[in-house]
Formats: sequence, structure tokens, C-alpha cells
Amino acid sequence: MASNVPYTFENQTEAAGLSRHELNILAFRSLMLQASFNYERMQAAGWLYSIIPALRKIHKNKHDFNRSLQDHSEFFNTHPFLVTFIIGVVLAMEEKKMSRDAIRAIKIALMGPLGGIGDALFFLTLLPITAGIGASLAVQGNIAGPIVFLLAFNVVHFGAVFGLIHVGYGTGVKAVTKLKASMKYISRGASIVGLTVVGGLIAAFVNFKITYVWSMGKTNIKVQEGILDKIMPAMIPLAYTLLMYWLLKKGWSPIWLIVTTVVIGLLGALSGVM
Amino acid sequence: MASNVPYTFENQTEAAGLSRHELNILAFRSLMLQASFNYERMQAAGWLYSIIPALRKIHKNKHDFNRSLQDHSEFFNTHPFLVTFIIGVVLAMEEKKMSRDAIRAIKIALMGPLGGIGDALFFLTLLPITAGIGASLAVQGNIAGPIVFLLAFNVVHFGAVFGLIHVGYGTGVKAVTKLKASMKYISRGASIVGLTVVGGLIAAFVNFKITYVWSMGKTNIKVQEGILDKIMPAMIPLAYTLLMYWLLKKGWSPIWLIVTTVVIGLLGALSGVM
Amino acid sequence: MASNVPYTFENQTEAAGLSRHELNILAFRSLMLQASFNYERMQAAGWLYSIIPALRKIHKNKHDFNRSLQDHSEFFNTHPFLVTFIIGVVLAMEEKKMSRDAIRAIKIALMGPLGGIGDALFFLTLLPITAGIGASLAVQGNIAGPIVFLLAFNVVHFGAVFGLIHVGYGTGVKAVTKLKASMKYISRGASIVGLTVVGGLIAAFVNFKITYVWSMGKTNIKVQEGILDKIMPAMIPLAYTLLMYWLLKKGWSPIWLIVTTVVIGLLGALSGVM
Amino acid sequence: MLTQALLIALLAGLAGIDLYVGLTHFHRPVVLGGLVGLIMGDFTTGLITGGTLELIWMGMVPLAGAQPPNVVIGGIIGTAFAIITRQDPKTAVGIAIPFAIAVQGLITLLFTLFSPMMQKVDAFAKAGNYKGIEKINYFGATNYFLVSAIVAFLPIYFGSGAASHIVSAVPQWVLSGLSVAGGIMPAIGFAILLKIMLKKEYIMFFIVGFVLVAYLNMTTLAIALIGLAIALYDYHVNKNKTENYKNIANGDEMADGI
Amino acid sequence: MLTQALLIALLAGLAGIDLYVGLTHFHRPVVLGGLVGLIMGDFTTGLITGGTLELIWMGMVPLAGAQPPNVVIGGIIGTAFAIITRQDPKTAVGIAIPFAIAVQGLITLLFTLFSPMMQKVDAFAKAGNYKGIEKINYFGATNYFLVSAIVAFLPIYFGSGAASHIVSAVPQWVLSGLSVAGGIMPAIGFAILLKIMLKKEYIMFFIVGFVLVAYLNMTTLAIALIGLAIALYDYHVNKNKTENYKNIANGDEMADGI
Amino acid sequence: MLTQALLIALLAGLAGIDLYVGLTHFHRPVVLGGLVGLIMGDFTTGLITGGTLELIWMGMVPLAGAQPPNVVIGGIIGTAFAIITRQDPKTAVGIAIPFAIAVQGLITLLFTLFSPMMQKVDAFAKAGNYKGIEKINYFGATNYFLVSAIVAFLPIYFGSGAASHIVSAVPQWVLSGLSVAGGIMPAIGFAILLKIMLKKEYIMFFIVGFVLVAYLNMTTLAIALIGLAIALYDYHVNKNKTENYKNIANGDEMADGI
Ligand SMILES: OC[C@H]1O[C@H](O)[C@@H](O)[C@@H](O)[C@@H]1O
Ligand SMILES: OC[C@H]1O[C@H](O)[C@@H](O)[C@@H](O)[C@@H]1O
Ligand SMILES: OC[C@H]1O[C@H](O)[C@@H](O)[C@@H](O)[C@@H]1O
Repeated sequence: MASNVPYTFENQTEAAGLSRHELNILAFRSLMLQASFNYERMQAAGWLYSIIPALRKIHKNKHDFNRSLQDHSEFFNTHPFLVTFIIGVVLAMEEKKMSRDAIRAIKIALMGPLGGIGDALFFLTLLPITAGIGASLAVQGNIAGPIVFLLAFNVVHFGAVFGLIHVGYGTGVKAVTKLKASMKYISRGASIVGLTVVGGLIAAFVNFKITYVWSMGKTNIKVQEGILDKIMPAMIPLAYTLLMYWLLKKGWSPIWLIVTTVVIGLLGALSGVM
Repeated sequence: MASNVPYTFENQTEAAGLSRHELNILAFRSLMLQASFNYERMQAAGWLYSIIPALRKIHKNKHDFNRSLQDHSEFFNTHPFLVTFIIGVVLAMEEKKMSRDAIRAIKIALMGPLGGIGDALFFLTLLPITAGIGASLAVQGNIAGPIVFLLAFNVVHFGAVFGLIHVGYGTGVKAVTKLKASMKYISRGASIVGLTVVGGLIAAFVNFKITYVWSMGKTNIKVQEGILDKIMPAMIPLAYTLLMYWLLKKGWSPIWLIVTTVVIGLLGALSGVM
Repeated sequence: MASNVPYTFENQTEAAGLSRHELNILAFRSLMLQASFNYERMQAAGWLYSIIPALRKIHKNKHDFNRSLQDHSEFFNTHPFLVTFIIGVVLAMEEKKMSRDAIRAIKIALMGPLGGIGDALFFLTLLPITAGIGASLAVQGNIAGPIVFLLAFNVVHFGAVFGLIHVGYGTGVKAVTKLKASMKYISRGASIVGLTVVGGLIAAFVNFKITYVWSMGKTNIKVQEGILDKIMPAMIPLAYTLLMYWLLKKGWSPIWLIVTTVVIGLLGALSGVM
Repeated sequence: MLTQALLIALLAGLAGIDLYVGLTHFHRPVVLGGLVGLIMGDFTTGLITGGTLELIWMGMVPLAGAQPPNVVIGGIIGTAFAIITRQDPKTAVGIAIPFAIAVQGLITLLFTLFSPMMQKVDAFAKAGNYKGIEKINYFGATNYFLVSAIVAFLPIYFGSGAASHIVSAVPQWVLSGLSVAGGIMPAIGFAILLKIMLKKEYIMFFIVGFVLVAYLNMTTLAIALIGLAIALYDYHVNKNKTENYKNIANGDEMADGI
Repeated sequence: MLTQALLIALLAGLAGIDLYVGLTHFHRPVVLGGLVGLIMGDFTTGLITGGTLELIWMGMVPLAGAQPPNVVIGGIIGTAFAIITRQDPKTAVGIAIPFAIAVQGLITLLFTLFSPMMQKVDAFAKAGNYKGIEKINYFGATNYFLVSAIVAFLPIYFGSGAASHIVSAVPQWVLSGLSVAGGIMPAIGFAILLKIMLKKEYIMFFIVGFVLVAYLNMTTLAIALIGLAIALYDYHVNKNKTENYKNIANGDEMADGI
Repeated sequence: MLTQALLIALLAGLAGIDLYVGLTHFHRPVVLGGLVGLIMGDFTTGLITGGTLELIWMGMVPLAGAQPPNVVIGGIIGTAFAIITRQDPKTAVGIAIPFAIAVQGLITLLFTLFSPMMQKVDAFAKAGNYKGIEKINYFGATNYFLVSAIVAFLPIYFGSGAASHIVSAVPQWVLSGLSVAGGIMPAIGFAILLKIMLKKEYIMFFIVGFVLVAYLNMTTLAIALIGLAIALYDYHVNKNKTENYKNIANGDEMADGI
């Protein structure tokens, strides 16, 4: 996991701490996390953008600052609502001039689980609930629909973004080693919740139904209701998702999967099967 | 856990065993367990009442008897249908003139879990089932309703009260140490069942519904069905119970919680919200 | 577990391996597994029948061959769709001239769990699903019913029979000791799945309903819907199965249980209770 | 009316005892309903009203010392008024609720006021005066009788006229507010149970129980069975763990159990 | 009629074998129905009756040697009678039940009577006479053929007249009693499975499966998936445990796995 | 029309940014609907159409970088067309789908084309030129604005006539095929999540989640709670295990915790 030539900061003095206000500014900048999203490094440049003011304050030594910028331009991807927790932890470590390897290890260990769990909890749980309520008001022509949605959603959203940076920074300063020890547990716990939710979401959100009706003589069998649903509800959504998963592991890119899916949809509609 | 000046019985000879008949009398007396219920020591005096004949038989030495009476007038609270199990165990230990500390430790270790589990299983499971059947007969004017209820309920009730005293006494004589070792497991198991049940009971038995209908122009939204139930069914009952829990931990007395609840009910009705 | 006079093969040279074709012939012969089913040794003679060609090839020494035939005529019972896995493993061991005890231990360790799990998964899951779909086509007069059923069912059936013999043989050659070590886990896992399924099947497939309607004056209470189902759905099927289980443990033979059940059915119908 | 009121008071007194002492649960509305009906001369109406009240008040049981609205008084007065005023049982509940909540308060007060008695128990214990301790218990039980009997007696004795007069003087929102409060009240009992039983390491079981009932409407028995299954599994996991530790400590091989 | 009866007997014989040998499951009513229909000259009625019987007899499979009412005979005779008597399929089941239960008894008897044959197997094994062992198996399979063929032949040959005569002579309660017994019968198979599989430390899984189906009506596949998930979890818990023991024993650091 | 088209383009551009930057989620159809309505002069229709689209497109969120059909363009064009053509909201969805899928493709392309920019970031980092890095980010955000604004502008500007002309020229099966594809699309996002999160030792949790929703229709929140309960249990099992190891290693007695 270590880079070949371990870099040590020229200036080893611990930097002065970041104020609450400074942390809040970082949290605000983190809203830009995905401004330069791309398939090579995903949120790397956005991550850099978020933490630049802090790095400038911590590393007055120019070499150290440049080095730090370089380190933080590596591949990065996590959930945008949870990124500030990582920012907090990482900056606490930078401040203490901890080893580059330790910092990178923590960053990598945190970004994966927080990405999955964030998607599951915010985009796939919070969003459907709040937008669902909003929409059910809106379809009745009630202007409260979008308002209730925006308020409810963003109380959690900004609560997380502006709250977690302080939590992360506090954790990082107090107990980085302890965090690393418990990372295994946090990561496992997050995976458990995340995978339970994803398993459910496939059944709930992938909409793949066979509309074909099988006629033999006087008999009409609805293939979806009469056969597939009897074997297992949501069987095709599950099978299709696992197929996509398998193709991804075989090295297919998401773009091809999208194209394939569009073709399948068109063929399905053309043949009247879906 | 030990008292400051450990008391040892003057008469250290093991007492003669209690007969089945004597145990049954104790079980019968335990029906008085809550006769002198109060918020300082709860069932302490009733517990004492239940075991007096046995203590008299075991401790012929007057000092020992008085001491034992004093020990057993401490705070005590458990489920009245399960108390005889504790009586059995404790008297087996008294009989063997075991250390006061050991006896007290067992008593305390048993009373908590048995209290919770008994409430969950007898008052919140057995009672609703049997009374539910009885009531569904009664509302049809069928006299079998109360009879079926009383029979079904009390077969279990008296079965537990008169059965467990022998089980407890047998366990106590044979394997007090083993019991203590496994107490941790029993207590944990009981907590698991109890908390699972209590979690469910909140959803089932706390009846807290918002009847308010939100009108904006032509739109009418039933707040309970249209919003709250969509977020999570039984959300308000859960929230209110957790609020009560939190207030209890803050030191509020149950009396104040009752008063608060009455006030909330009145305000809710007055404002038409509930 | 060992027999009294441990037998060692006279010819200790490892035999030549079995070809894919030879294994397939064994799998085919295993279809006869239950040809000579009986209550003393169940599938013992059918098991012998299945593996005879392989034993003849492995044990050219006549004593060894006879001895092997004798060993394999012991009590045997497992699920007929999974037996070829055991055949594969056992023959790999025979081939290596492993100890009689090891071979027998593996055979016994495998047959129980595979029996239960096979019944649960093939007879009680696969069959109801495929036959259910087939039947729901057939009742509409659609000839596809039986055809779909036979195809779907037997793809799995013959897939298992002809597939598992190679899996078993491969496992056996490579890692008999490892298998033995993990047998405990496999057996436990199979028991967990099996018992979960059996618990559910009792509720699903045991059809035991009280049709009695209890009349008192103007009141009519359907005992099944009005009382029993309120206590617990499928209560009688569960109770009856546990009764049968208890009688079996008491030493009753299944034949008597069948007779008892017929008598109960007749009495139930005669009295109008069931 | 006096005879009836006295009989009702007697019944209420005994049921008031049974709520804490004896616990045969003949004090539940499903039983009291018919008995009140017998006294008031209309058994069937009593039976039906009692059944109706039972179905509404199912979760109202004393948990860990917390008192819910008093089902004895609620059941007796509710049924009596249903018979006297010939009202529909559901309406009778409305009338019974203020009394049930008032007695809930009284009993809670009684349990508080009885606390000083414990000094006496200490003194008797020190002196070995076991008869004294017994008498305190008989005294306690008597209180239950008196509270219930008196509260039940008054409204019956002063008659439906006076009672419905009083009740109709009370604004409707107060009655329905008390009824709402009654429905919420079990939360307090559950909160007290939680305070006793809930540790951080048990929260997950609480969540499971809640989700299964809130979303799947499972019955309490089903939940108890699921809880039992989890507890058994947990026990085996922990037990094997412990045994293995011992084996390791003793240098033994791994236990067969796992 | 003779030709038909012979063809039916042949079909029954082959299906009787398939129930134990081959196990392609063409012996299930859903398949036999149509085949009986072909022989009796009314394919569609046969198909429909077979489907109907299948849906009723879904749980009737031989488990751990326990025989449920015989679906081969039940399916064949039920379908044949439905065609002959032009009765509604549900009624045909009623007629088929006594035969299905009778053959259940016969097969159970056959499995008992065949036990002494095992002495012969022992002798052949000792002598290395593998051909003898093979013959015993062929003999066993032949028995299945004969029992099923004969029992199916007779009622068809002697005709619907005689059969319905006999059946109508049987009081109604006997028919419906046998039908009730047939519905309960799978309990015996499950009890035998339990005797084999159930240990004290597995009771919780049994409870979970029962509760999920009894209260939530989950299908067998769903239950099997839940069971699988539990088993996988349990496996990982135990495996990690073991690996850690080894690590401790070897003085290693904690395994990454946990 | 020009003013409207420009306003719509502005709205689309800002929402296009919000989809990735800011994430207040005012870009969801439930909010955009009403805003488009305001611009087009029919607020209520806009609101209702937006709500309808929201309910259909609930699972369409970007997961782990995978783009679903673009809800910004889908929401804006769907609503605008619903107002212009006075069609029922459900039909409007049909018209919006091809645009939503086209923009999904465009954005995916953009994310691919932006990759080479990372060389620039590296150079700036080496040189300590943090201003340069910031500019790259502003440039990225601008792209989002442009893509969305332009794609939204054209069909509105060229009017419902041209648009419905084009759309009606497209065969019906293409429209419904794209709609089917849109419904399936979330599978790709989930597959990517699985690729990141799924290890062999976690399969059981995935199964549990699937079964609970597929068979019992539990909501996502319920599933998340169940997952949380399992995770907490698992944590305590593992933690206790570890603590006990330590205790054994230190020769201590067993921890109280288990
Ligand atoms: O909780 C145990 C126990 O506590 C108190 O003694 C009373 O509330 C009882 O009803 C209850 O059973
Ligand atoms: O239980 C395993 C196995 O036992 C016996 O051999 C028969 O009942 C089979 O049908 C069953 O599969
Ligand atoms: O999966 C984490 C994260 O990955 C990418 O950055 C985007 O798809 C985000 O929407 C997502 O939250």
C-alpha cells in the first residue's frame, strides 16, 4: 500500500488547528465535489478543490504543500453527503504531519463503505421517502409538495454535510489509531446495511416485466403473473441485475451495459414481449 | 455488592428440607406479593410475606431469623407469576446457610430479567390472546367468553406459580453455582425475547394517531395516512415512547409522564389534531 | 465407529482413475437406488447396485472386492438426486485404498444431511414450484402444462445426478481430509436450511382444519377461524406433527402413525369435527 | 339503587384487589361486564359491553409499577352506564374514561403514600415481629378494596341522572382528550420497561420487533417466537464460544460443538 | 374395456416404478392426467383432472422412507373415474382417495416384507456374486410395477358401474374421513424428517421457518432462501471463530477475517 | 416562445448543475414540475406532471458514477410538453423518455471525455498551482450547465409543433422500448454498487433484503432498519469475540460482556 519512496514532510511541526469557521468553509466547498467528475479519477479534483484552503494553512512549506496536492489528486470517490467526514479525519491527520501512507490508507478505507452506505441511505431511502411524500402532495396540485420535499431532504443533507466535518475532525484529532482499528467493523457494518438495502432495492426499483401473454387454443396465460411471479416475484429484475454484475466483472464498461439495455428495451417493445 | 460487615449465621447447620406441601403454601402466599406495593421498595414487603413460614422453619435461631427478615425487606420487584421460581431458589440457599451475599446476588440477578420477560409473555402476550378470544365470544353475547378466558389464562397462571416453586427449589438445591454461571445467559436470553416483544408491542398497543386533515384549496391530505404512515407506520407511537424513555432517564417520575400525557391528549382533542 | 478387526486391503496399490464415461454410467445406474428399498437397510442394495462396476474395476483382488461389497451393503439412505455426490467421493477414496473406517465415516456423515436437504429442496421446493406451474397450465386444458413441468423438473434432476458425480469424485481425489474437516460445517448448514424449510412446510402442507362450528343460542363461532387461527395460524398442523415426532421418538413405527391418522380422519369426519 | 350500588361496590372492591393480589384476572372487562350486567339486570348488554371494552383496552396492564388507566373502574362504570343509559357500548367507553384516568392517578398516589410504611417493615423485621409484617400486607390489600369500591359506588348511587348530568356538563373535547390520553398511556409502561431492560447492545432486537409489527402486522405471539429463536441462536453462539475458550486454555482440541 | 384396462395397468406399472426408480416424476398427476385421458379417449378432461389433483396433493412425497397416500394410483384412478363418470374433478378426488390410501398401506407393507431379502444380499456380497445383487434390485423394481398395475387394472376393468357401486355403498363419512386423513398425512413425513434432523441446537431455525409461513404466507422458495442466508451467516461466524483459535494457538495476530 | 425557451434553458442549466454540484435536489421532477409550470403559464399542470414523473422515476439516481436516464431533462421536457400539448401526464412521460436517455448518453460521454483533464490536474498539483485546479472545477460545472441548457432549449424553442412532429415520426415501439429500457436502467447502478460492495461473505444480507422486499413488499426504510439490526448484532458478536481473545491472551478471566 505504501508508495515506493516514502515522503516525509520537510516541516514536521504540527500545524495550528482549524477553526469551526474554517471547517464550515471546507464543508461548503465540498458541494463542488463532483464538479469535475470523470471516469478516470471520479471525484479526485473536486476533493482537492474542497480541501485546498486547509492544505494552504497547514503546509506553509512549499514543497510540503505541493506534495500534499499531488497525493490528494489520486482517484477518489465516495458519497457526496458523507465526504466531509473524511475531510475532517484526513485534515486532522495532515495537521499532525502524520505519515502519507497512514493518511492515504484511512482515505481509501473510508471512501468505499461510505460511498455505498450513502447511496443506499440517502439516494435510495431518504430520497424516495421525502420525494414520495412531496409527489403525493404535488399530484393533488398542492404547492406544499415540492416545499415539504426540499425542506425535509435538505435538513438531512446539509445536516450531514456541515455536521460530519466536525465529527470527523474531532475523531481524527483524538483517535486516529482507534479509528483505524475500528474501521474494519465500521466497514463491515456499513456493508451489511448497504447490501441488505441493495437487495431490497432491486426488487423495488428495477422495473422489468414481461407483458407477453401466451395463447394456446382457448388458453391465455400471462407469463409474468401466471408463471414468473409464481416462481419468484422480482425474478427478472434480480436475474438482470446479476447479469449486469457479471458482465461488469468480466470487464464490460457501464456504457456498454446502458447501450445493451436500450437495445433490449427496443427489442422487447418491438416483439411485444415486454 | 457485599454489605460492609458480612453477617454469618450463628447456626450454620443446614436446615431440614421443605416438603412439597410447604412449598405449595409459599406459592399460595405469593399471590399477596403486591398487597403492599409502593414506589420505595415495590414488592419488598409482599416478598417477605410470601416466605415468612419458610424462614421460620429454617432459622430457629432468633438472631438468624431477624437478620434474614431484614435482608429480605430490601427493594424487590419481579413478575408476580414468576416470583415463585426465585422463592424456590432463594430458600434452597437459605436452607444451606449460604452466604448472605450469594443469596442477595442471585435474588437481584433473577428479579430483573424475570420481571421484563414475565410482563412481555404473560401480560402482553398471554393476556391479549386469551382475553381477545374471550372478548370476541362475549361481544356476540356468548357467555362462554369470560369462562374460556378465565380458564385458559389461569391454567397458565397457576401452572406457573405452583410449578415454578418446585423447579426453582430443585435447581437451587442441586446447582446454585451452576445457576449463577448461567445467569448471564438466561438474563441475556430473556432480554432478547423481552426487547423484541416490547419493540413490537409499541407498534401494536400504543394508540397515537393524528386525525388532522390538511386542506389547501381543493386538496385534502390526511396527515396520518397520507404522510406519517408513508414515512413509517407506528412512527408517532415509537417516537412518543422513546420520548418518555428519555424523560425517565432524565429523572422524570412516571407520575409526571402520566400528567403530561393527559395534558397532551386534552390539547390534542381541543385543537382537533388528535 | 471402527469395526472390531480393522480390514486392510491385500492389494494396497492405488487403482487407475475412473473415466468421465465410467462415472456417467454409475450416475445412470444410481437411478436404481431405491429399486430394493426396504425398512431394514433402505437403499443399501441399490447403493451397491450403483457402484458395482466401479468396485470391480478398482478391486481386481477377489478378497478385496468381496470385502468391499460387504462393507457397502450396510444401511444406507440419502436423497436419490444427491447420492451421486457421495458415490463420487467414496469411489475416489476406494481407489486410493483408504482405510475402511474413513470411507464409512464419510459415507455416514454425508448421507444424513444430504437426505434432509434433498427432500427439502427437491421434493418440497422444486417439485411444488414446477408442478404448480404445470398444473396451473393443465387445469386450463393447456398441453404445455405437463411438458413444461417435466422439462423444468428434470433439467435440475438430471443436472444434479450427472453433475454431482464429477464434483464428488473431484473433491474426493483432491481433498478428502479437507472434506472431512468441513463436513461439520456442511452438515450444520444443511441442517439449518433443512429445518427452516421443514418448519415452513408444516404450516404450508399439513392440511388439518377443524370445521366444527360452535353454536350457543344465537351465536355461531367457527372454531377454526374464530378461535384457533386467532391463537396461532397452523397451530393444529404444528401440534399434530410434533405429536407424531414424539411418538416416533417413543418408538412407534410409521405404519402405526399412518393407521392412527386414518382413524383420526374417519372419526373426525364421522363426528363432523373435521 | 342502593342495593345495586352496594353490590357494584363490592364487585369493584374485589376486582380492585384482584388487579394486584391474586391476579386471576377476573378484573378484566371481559369478565366484569357480565357480572355488572347480572347486578344491573341486563346480563347480555353487560357481556357485550365488557367484550367491547376489553378489545379496546388490551394493552392496559401494569408494567414495572407503571399504572395505565384503571381497567377495573373503567370496565365497571363503562358497563353500568351502558346499561343505565341504554347507550351503545362505544359511547359508554367515553363516559368511563375520565373515571379510569382518575383512578389511575389515585392508585399512583396510593403507591407513593404507602412508601413510608416501609419504615415500619424495617422495624418489625429487626424485632422479628413477622405478624406485624403480615398485617401491613393485609392493610395494603384493604386499601385496594376501599379505593375501588368507593369510586365505583358513588356514581352508581347518585344515579345515571346525576352522572350523565355531570358528564354532559364536561365539554366533549375533555372526554375525547382523556380517551386519546388513555390510548397513548401504555407508552409510559413500555418506556419504564425499556429503562429497565434496554442496554446499548440490545437495541437491534428492539428494532426487529418493532419493524415486524409495524410493517408486517405480526401478532405478539409471532414476535415472541421470533425473539425466542434469536435468543436461542445467540445462546448457542455464546456458549460454544465459551467452551472453546476453555478448551484452548486447557490445550484441548476444538470442541465438537461448533 | 379390457384394452383400456390393460393400457391403464401398463401406465400405472411404469409410473409405479418411476415413483422410486428413475424419478423423472412423470408419475405425478399433472402428467398422468393427460396420459390417462388419451387412453380413455378424452384427453382434455384428463389433463384438467390431473392438474386439479396435482394442486391438491402437492405435499405428498416420500420423505425419509415414509409413504404418503399413493399419488400414482390416486392420480390414475381419480382421472379415469372423472372421465368415466363425467363427474367434476373435485368429486373424482373423493373416489380416488380410498385407493390412494390403500396403496400407501400396501407399499409400506412391501417395504417391510422386503427386509428379509437383505440376508440374501449379505450372502451374495460375501461370495462376491454381484450378479445376484443386481437381480435382487431388478426383482424389487418389478414389484413396484406389479402392485401398481394390478391395483389400477381391477377397478377400471370391472368398470365404472361396479366401482361406483362399491363407492356409493361406502358411507360418505368414510370417504371424507379418508380425505381428511390424506390431508394430514404429510405430517408423518415431516415428523420423520424432524427425527433425523432436529437437534436441540437447531430448534430456532425450525421456529423461524414455521413463523414465516404460518404468519406471513411466504413460499417455500422464500423460506429456503432465508434458511440459506442464516446458514451462510452461521458458517462465517463459526469459521472465523475457528480461524482465530488457530491464530491464538499459534501466537499469531488476529486474523483479518473478523 | 424565445423568452420561455431561454428561461427553461436557464432552469435546466441550473438543475443540471444541481444534479452533481450542490445537490439540493431541486432538480427532481417534483420540484421542477411546478417551476416549468410557472414559466409556461400553467403552474398547476406543471406541479401535477412533476409529481407524476417523480413517482415513476424514483429509483433513478446516479450510483457509483453510473448514470440513469437523466431526470432533469426528462422532468423539464416531460412537463413542458404536457403543458404545450395538453396531454395527460402519463403520455408526457413517453415523450420525455427519449430525451432523458439521450442525455444519459451525453453525460456518460462527458465523464469519459473529461478524463484527460486529470493530466492537467497533476501538472497543477506538482506546480502548487491551486488556482488552476479550482478553475478546472469551475469549468466542469459549466459543462453541466451547457449540456442541460442546450438540450432543453432546442425542443422548446422549435416548439411543440416540430417536437410532436418528430416524436410522432418515431414509431411507437421505439418510444415504448425506450421507456422499458428506462425502467430497467437502475439495474446497472445496482450492479455497480454490488461490484464495489459484494464479497462472498456478505451474500446472505443481500438475499435477506431481496426476499423481504420481493415477498413481503417491505419499504426501503424497513429494510434499512432490518439491515441495521443485523449489523449491530454482528458487531457485538465480533467485538466480544475480539475482547475475549485479548483476555485469553492476557490470561485474564472471561469478559463480563458475553
Ligand atoms: O415489571 C414487573 C412487575 O412490576 C410491578 O411489580 C408491577 O407493575 C407488575 O405488574 C409487573 O409485572
Ligand atoms: O429422506 C431421504 C430419502 O429417504 C428415502 O430414501 C425416501 O423416502 C426418499 O424419497 C427420500 O428422499
Ligand atoms: O457511489 C458513490 C458516488 O459515486 C459517484 O460519485 C456518484 O455516482 C455519486 O452519485 C455516488 O454517490
